[in-house]
Amino acid sequence: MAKNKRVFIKGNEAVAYGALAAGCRCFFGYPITPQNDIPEFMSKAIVDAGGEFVQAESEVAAANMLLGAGACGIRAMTSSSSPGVSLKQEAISYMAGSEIPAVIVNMNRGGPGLGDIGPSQGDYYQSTRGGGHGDYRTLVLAPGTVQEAYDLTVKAFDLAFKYRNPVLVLGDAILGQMKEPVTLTPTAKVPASEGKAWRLEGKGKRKPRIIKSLFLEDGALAAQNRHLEAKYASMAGEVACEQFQLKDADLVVVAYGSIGRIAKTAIRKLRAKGKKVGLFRPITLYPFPDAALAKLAKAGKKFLTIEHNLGQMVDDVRLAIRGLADSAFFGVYPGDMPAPEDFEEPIVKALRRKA
Amino acid sequence: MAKNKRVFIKGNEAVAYGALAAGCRCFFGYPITPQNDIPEFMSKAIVDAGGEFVQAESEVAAANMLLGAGACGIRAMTSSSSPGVSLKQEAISYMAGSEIPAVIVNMNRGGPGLGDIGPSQGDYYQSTRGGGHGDYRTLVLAPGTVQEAYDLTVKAFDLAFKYRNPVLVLGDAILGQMKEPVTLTPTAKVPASEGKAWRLEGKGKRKPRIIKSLFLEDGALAAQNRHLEAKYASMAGEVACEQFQLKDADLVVVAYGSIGRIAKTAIRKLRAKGKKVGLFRPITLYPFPDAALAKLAKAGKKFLTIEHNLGQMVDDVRLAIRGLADSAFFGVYPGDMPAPEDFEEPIVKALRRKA
Amino acid sequence: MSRIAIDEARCKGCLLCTTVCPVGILVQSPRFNQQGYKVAEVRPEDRDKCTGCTSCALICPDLAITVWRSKKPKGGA
Amino acid sequence: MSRIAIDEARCKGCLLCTTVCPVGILVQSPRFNQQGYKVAEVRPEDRDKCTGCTSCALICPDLAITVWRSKKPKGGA
Amino acid sequence: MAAKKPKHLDVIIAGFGGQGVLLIGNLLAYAGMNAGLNVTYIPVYGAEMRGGTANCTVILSSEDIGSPIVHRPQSAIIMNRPSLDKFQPRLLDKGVQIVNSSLIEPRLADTKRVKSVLVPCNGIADKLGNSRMANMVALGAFVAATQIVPLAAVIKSLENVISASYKDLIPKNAQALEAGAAAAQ
Amino acid sequence: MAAKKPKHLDVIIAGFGGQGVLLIGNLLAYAGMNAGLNVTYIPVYGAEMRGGTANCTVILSSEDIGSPIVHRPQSAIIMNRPSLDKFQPRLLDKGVQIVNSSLIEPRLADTKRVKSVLVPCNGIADKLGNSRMANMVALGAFVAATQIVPLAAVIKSLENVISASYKDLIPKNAQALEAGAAAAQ
Amino acid sequence: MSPAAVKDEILAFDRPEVVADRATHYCPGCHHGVAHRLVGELLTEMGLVDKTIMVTAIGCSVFLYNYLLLDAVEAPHGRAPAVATGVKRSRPDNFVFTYQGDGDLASIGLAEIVHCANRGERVSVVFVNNTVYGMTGGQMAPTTLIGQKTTTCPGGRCREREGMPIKMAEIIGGLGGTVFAARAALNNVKNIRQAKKFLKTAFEVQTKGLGFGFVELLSACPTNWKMSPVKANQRIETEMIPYFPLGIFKDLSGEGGVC
Amino acid sequence: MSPAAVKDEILAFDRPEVVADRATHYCPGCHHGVAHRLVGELLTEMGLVDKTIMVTAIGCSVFLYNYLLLDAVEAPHGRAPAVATGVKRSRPDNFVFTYQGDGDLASIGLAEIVHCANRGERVSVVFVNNTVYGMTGGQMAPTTLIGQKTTTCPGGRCREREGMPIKMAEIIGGLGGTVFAARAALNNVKNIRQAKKFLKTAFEVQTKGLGFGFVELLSACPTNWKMSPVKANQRIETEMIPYFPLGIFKDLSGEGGVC
Ligand SMILES: Cc1ncc(C[n+]2csc(CCOP(=O)(O)OP(=O)(O)O)c2C)c(N)n1
Ligand SMILES: Cc1ncc(C[n+]2csc(CCOP(=O)(O)OP(=O)(O)O)c2C)c(N)n1
Ligand code: SF4
Ligand code: SF4
Ligand code: SF4
Ligand code: SF4
Ligand code: SF4
Ligand code: SF4
Ligand SMILES: [Mg+2]
Ligand SMILES: [Mg+2]
Repeated sequence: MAKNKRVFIKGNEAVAYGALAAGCRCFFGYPITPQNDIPEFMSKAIVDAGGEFVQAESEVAAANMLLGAGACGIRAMTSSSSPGVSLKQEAISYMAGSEIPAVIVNMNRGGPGLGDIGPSQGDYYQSTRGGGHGDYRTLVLAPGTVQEAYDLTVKAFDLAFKYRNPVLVLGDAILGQMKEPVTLTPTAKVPASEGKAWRLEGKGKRKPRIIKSLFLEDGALAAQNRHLEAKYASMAGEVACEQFQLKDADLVVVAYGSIGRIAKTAIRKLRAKGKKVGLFRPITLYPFPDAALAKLAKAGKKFLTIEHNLGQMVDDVRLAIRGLADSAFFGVYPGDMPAPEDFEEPIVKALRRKA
Repeated sequence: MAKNKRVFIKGNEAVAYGALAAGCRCFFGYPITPQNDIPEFMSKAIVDAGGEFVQAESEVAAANMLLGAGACGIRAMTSSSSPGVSLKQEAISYMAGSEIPAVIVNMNRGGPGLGDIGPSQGDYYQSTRGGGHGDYRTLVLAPGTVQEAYDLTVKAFDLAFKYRNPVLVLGDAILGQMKEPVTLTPTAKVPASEGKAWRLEGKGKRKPRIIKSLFLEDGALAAQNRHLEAKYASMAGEVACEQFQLKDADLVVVAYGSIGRIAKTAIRKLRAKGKKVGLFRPITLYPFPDAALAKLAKAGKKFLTIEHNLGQMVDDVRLAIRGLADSAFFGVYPGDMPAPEDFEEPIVKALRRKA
Repeated sequence: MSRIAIDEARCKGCLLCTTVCPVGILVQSPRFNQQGYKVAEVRPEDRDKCTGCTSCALICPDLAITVWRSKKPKGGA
Repeated sequence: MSRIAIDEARCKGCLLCTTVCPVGILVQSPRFNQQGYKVAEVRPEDRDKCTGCTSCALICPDLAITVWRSKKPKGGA
Repeated sequence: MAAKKPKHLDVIIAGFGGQGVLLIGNLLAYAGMNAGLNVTYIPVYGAEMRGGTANCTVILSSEDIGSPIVHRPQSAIIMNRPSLDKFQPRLLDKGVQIVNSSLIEPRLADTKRVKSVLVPCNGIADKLGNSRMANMVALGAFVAATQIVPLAAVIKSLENVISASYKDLIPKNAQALEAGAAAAQ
Repeated sequence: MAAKKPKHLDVIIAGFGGQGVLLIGNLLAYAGMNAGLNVTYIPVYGAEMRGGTANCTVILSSEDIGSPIVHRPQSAIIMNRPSLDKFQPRLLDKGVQIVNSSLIEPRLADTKRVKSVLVPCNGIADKLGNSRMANMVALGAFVAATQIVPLAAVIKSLENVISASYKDLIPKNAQALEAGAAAAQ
Repeated sequence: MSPAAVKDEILAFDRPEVVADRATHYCPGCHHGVAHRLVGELLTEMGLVDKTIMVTAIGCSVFLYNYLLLDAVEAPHGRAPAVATGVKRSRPDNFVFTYQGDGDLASIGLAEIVHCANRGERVSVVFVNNTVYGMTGGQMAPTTLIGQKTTTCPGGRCREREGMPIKMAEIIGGLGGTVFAARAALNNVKNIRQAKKFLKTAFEVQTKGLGFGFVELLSACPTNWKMSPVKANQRIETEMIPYFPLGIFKDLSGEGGVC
Repeated sequence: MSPAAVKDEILAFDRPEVVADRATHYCPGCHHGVAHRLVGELLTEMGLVDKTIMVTAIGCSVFLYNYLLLDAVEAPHGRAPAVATGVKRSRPDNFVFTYQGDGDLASIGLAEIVHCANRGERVSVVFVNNTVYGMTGGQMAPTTLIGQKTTTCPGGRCREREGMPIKMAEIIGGLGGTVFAARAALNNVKNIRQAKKFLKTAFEVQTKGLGFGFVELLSACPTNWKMSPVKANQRIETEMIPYFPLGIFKDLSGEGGVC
């Protein structure tokens, strides 16, 4: 790939480009709208790049192929959308439990059930709380632009290996289908030594390595959970967010992903009318940017969380600012397509509300 | 079953007895420790009672068999433990989305991944937030005694049909394996008319009925989500909790299920030493007993949440009392077996902490 | 006399019927329907050639064809 | 002379080896090992009957049996 | 629109599935990008995967773009009657729309609340020898009417949206764009 | 323990897999239940599903029972050496333990911090003609030593834990219980 | 809609009432419409309409309930046989069938169909094999033929990398619980008649309580094959049938099934 | 441990190094131990120990990594073939095998094994069929024989309700990507020798890059069959082999596989 080339591509394509730029070697997928561009693109591109593409028999299988590749210390990924991601939950829990690096993309569509194929943020809980069983966390990156879809996919691979942990890239049908110009970065050289300390490659002359999540010996599982807890805590430094016109704002609108950028337009319009509102857009959903929000709360600002669901991230906002402030909530129902106009009234209302 | 018979049985058996008492007609299961007593018992008992037992090929299949039976308006259930429940998430999302009544039992074991077969409360998030995709909620009942395992299983069927919604019974390896005396209630006569307004039974001379979660027409999915949201709100009246020695307590220990009863012993011991502590044990995890907690917070009490995980329900406690108080947290790591002794020090520490 | 009727609103112009008519009277018409499909037809002059064999109806994926058969043996109408 | 050695700590007393010995010298001993299993044995008087055929070792699920075969043809020792 | 103050234009382009509305949406976006603007493009993302109508939204702006979705657009390119019914009422007051008068009765175009530029796109394209280029005619007209990007930038961007194997069609498309621009003057 | 003040006793019963410790745990629990007490029973729930040691915890109480799990029990029935090593140190000060002196060297039993009742369970059972009833001997001794339920209640509860097809064994088991009780006096 | 019947005419072919009188969303020449009609005709002829519970799958036929006017439940992708098991066990007196595509049945739902058949559930399965994921835009299916280009095997399916197309009727026919398994095609009148005969046997196997019945229908997806409907029908004859032979792979319907 | 070798003796049978020198957790007479040893011997003899990546499954053999000293990854229940696919695609030069039980492979993991075989993944599968879920306490498996009592079919498996035991070697043998599929038994010396031969061919099919190799091993679970080990071995002969015939169901190893 040429250096810093600029292309005009869909969010789905940006994810695929990002994966290739990050040195992704294996892609395991299963068709589902609205992310089909990713496997379709990969079925040729990753093979051309010398990697492997497998259309798995199901999302369950795709996630488990990913588990196998990750255990080998290979950069690998899978992508899907909501119902398909539900099917991956057991494997994600296993990957977290056995500390396998992996990148999982979810282009969130409307639910519950089969729902529709439009955008939604209904999978926030599943993504950030672990839809699978047990105590585990995945890093969750929520791009708001096609450029971010690219950049954060690249970053997802780095984080996955840095923490030996699954990383989720959480977009939606809007991000997947929209096109924007994207500046491509040069393809990373994955160091040959990546994962050398733990990856499987045949034992050779060293001791055998076992990658597993079963811990039956007395105290072993507790120790593993303690270790994982410390690891999750250590991820706090990875928080990222966009803060837009917050300095003098009376009201902080908290919104992520596509909804964040739609809210931004609403905020611009309201600023033009003299309303003191700003945007806080979490880019990492886990770790959640608690501290930055708490700082804003300490400064006495009000909060409104806007999501494309019935209210999920608002829990994290409220927890982040607890004891300091509370957050109002405005939700667009999955199935409806939100536009900036829809947010103006709720924002004005929240602005008027007593702190 | 004789009237009000008293038996000495395991929690797992109590669930099975409860299901039969509730008129459960179909059981779909797949073996997994620590809940195997349930399918094993059912494989004979439900057949003897004229019902159907199917050992499904997987948890995915079991959950979907349940979906089919529920769509027919038949009282049916499945049971599993953590990894198996992860595999059911897609189907649970579908059942919620298509408003199918169903009872799902999770005898929580240690995770993440394969983890161990000991007790854990690591699946609280998955159970209460929906591990599946989209905005949906299942009622979650968390028995703390074998009697409750029986009673709440009976209740689960009633609630499932009352709300046309999946209901989760969330126990753990302790509850599943321990024995206590249980008073059995007479088997309910399920009214032949149950679900008559919507169940599938062949169209006969009426219009066809369609049970589905796909809503592609403009606004249809949003309308369904709005409808579901209202339904979830209407469940608030089902909240249940145990309050033990809270009147004069300075500190409220919040704990559910087996941990709740273990905490109770610790509290008794501390009361004997003159410590003013009490127990708040949520019995419904969804709907969560927010209001009762808020009332205690308003009374100026301090809070300590104890769980057998890294901290999950504590989010709900903090959200319930936000603006009024905060909750400390003490977690036993899954993999460790908690005993009352372990809780005394954290409770005393929380009691000393400034409000 | 046997005959068919094509529901032009339903026809999607796939032309499968044209491949099975034993007497070759089904052809593409020059007409587009509201869905934008160029529908199939039996030209007026061919109408009485229909044998009522129902082949066209059997292969039509859109149930656009209804067939009537004369009660008498074919030549009797 | 061929012979076998049974690792009594490993033997689980399943007796599968006793069913395959062509010369029938493997039998249950009266001894329990630490795991509580009644181990198999070749009685001292039968030791030199072993042909070194390895059947017992092949069927032993617990790798409790080691077999040595004499280098010379059987009768030569 | 003046050249020096911040530029911002959003447009909904709508028509039948086969009319090439997504293609000109892409082309306009490329032109904007090549002209140094920020751009977003999003196709309608509806239930029906097959047949029916199609539309897309393109935003061009000298500032960074928030929402890629616009409920009430500043401008529109309307290629058929159902699209007019749907989007004309949503157009902002004083918005600009190109209306394909080959397929839409001119009297249906609002000329009071908004500025309607009637262009017989199919007719003009037919005259150029290929009625399939009606979409290019419409885009040419749009660019002329809004001045959001120079026509030359659009023509130059044709190579971005027309695949290599159809390169020989570029001059014809350029002609159609020009004819559309001329018709909108 | 006095009869009138609130009763509460927890016990850990431990031994080899085949020694029937879960059976006497159940029996004790039934006896408690039949005597009108609240009871809980929980088997050890460990990693190994096959072989090895087994233990269970039984709690009997006139109040409702909180934790079914006890780390430091008031009493214990110790059927073999590994169980002594594991549970004797955990016994509360002044706790009571029945120690199966047939399999455990008597000198290993702590007689200072706790009260140890040494009973040659296998020996006594052997004398009664069935060494498999060592567990019943131990339970008989335990009931006699703690007085938590009347021995008669335990004997009466045998029918709850011995399946119908083995009913003829009940008298033998009762005998073993009685012999144990006698040995503990 | 149809001109009124003339005297001395009999209606030789018309839509059965159970088939909704409405346009479908299918592409021109798509065989789902044919399959729907056959099912609708048989349910009518066999008097099963009123007591049928239909289990729909996810695929282009996801709106089946809009076209066949029956009680219906929508199964998650691939899981229709499990859902049907739940339905049939709940309502043994009802007639229960699933209608599934090749992505649904042979890929993600393979375990479910095999075990449903192997258990001998008293349900019928209508399997529409069009060698491609129609609904999601033409990706490779387990039944995609060698050399066939799809959006996820753009160079054509390659035996070395993606294996051979899977023969479901044969696999299902090999299972213990199966009473009837057959394959037909929907590309010409003769094959359509055979398809109906097979479906009838499969349905009867259920109404007689014998066991599991399965019919694979080779079907065209002109859109994703990027062919005209007429060409697509020819492809079935020249490419599909040679690899997927038509016929009956198991028939115990005369022998009292597996009971 | 073994007495020191005496002069003029050769060691005719000893534990290969790759098999850990430790007691297993298996019940007396459990055939997992035999299967482990055969695999360990072959990997040693074929020089594959250093480059093997083993994919373990959930079942009684879940601790396989404690007994075979190899690089290993633990797959979720049933998914070992998918995990192995990921491993092999990542490390094509390594030797990759899965070791799975009948509940794992033939029930929950059916779709994964069939598609792994059908894709012709260059992996080897060791399938231990003991007709029961051993680890979880003896529930019915898809391979449980008719009449066999288990904890979830306490009256014995019934054809009418639970269907027929599934024949995996035959099913796998019927798939396009399979190069070798066979069934052996571990109940006597002759059969054990045959098992080793079959495993060797299956492994060679991978080392030669030909495709997918599969060996089913009929094995005893005395504990859940509630039989002595000796009786259990007899049961294999008298009940299992008559239903699950031994032999090779597909062998293209001489024909260059599926490439
Ligand atoms: C769990 C899940 N994965 C993927 C999808 C997306 N999906 C919808 S239909 C379909 C495949 C359809 O193909 P097929 O079954 O062959 O039916 P056809 O459309 O060809 O008739 C897929 C993959 C889904 N809805 N759910
Ligand atoms: C998703 C999931 N479901 C169920 C289980 C429980 N489980 C563990 S092993 C096993 C079956 C083992 O049977 P088999 O594969 O035949 O192996 P065996 O023990 O007989 O060797 C099951 C169901 C699990 N660990 N994960
Ligand atoms: S009924 Fe037969 S003859 Fe008549 S038009 Fe149709 S195919 Fe032709
Ligand atoms: S087969 Fe039907 S849809 Fe196709 S052209 Fe003929 S009448 Fe029209
Ligand atoms: S090696 Fe052969 S002869 Fe010697 S003990 Fe073993 S089975 Fe018997
Ligand atoms: S086969 Fe092995 S384990 Fe079994 S009795 Fe013989 S030596 Fe012992
Ligand atoms: S995409 Fe294919 S299967 Fe789907 S409706 Fe169109 S032709 Fe039919
Ligand atoms: S339960 Fe069965 S399979 Fe498991 S170790 Fe014991 S004998 Fe072997
Ligand atoms: Mg298909
Ligand atoms: Mg097994």
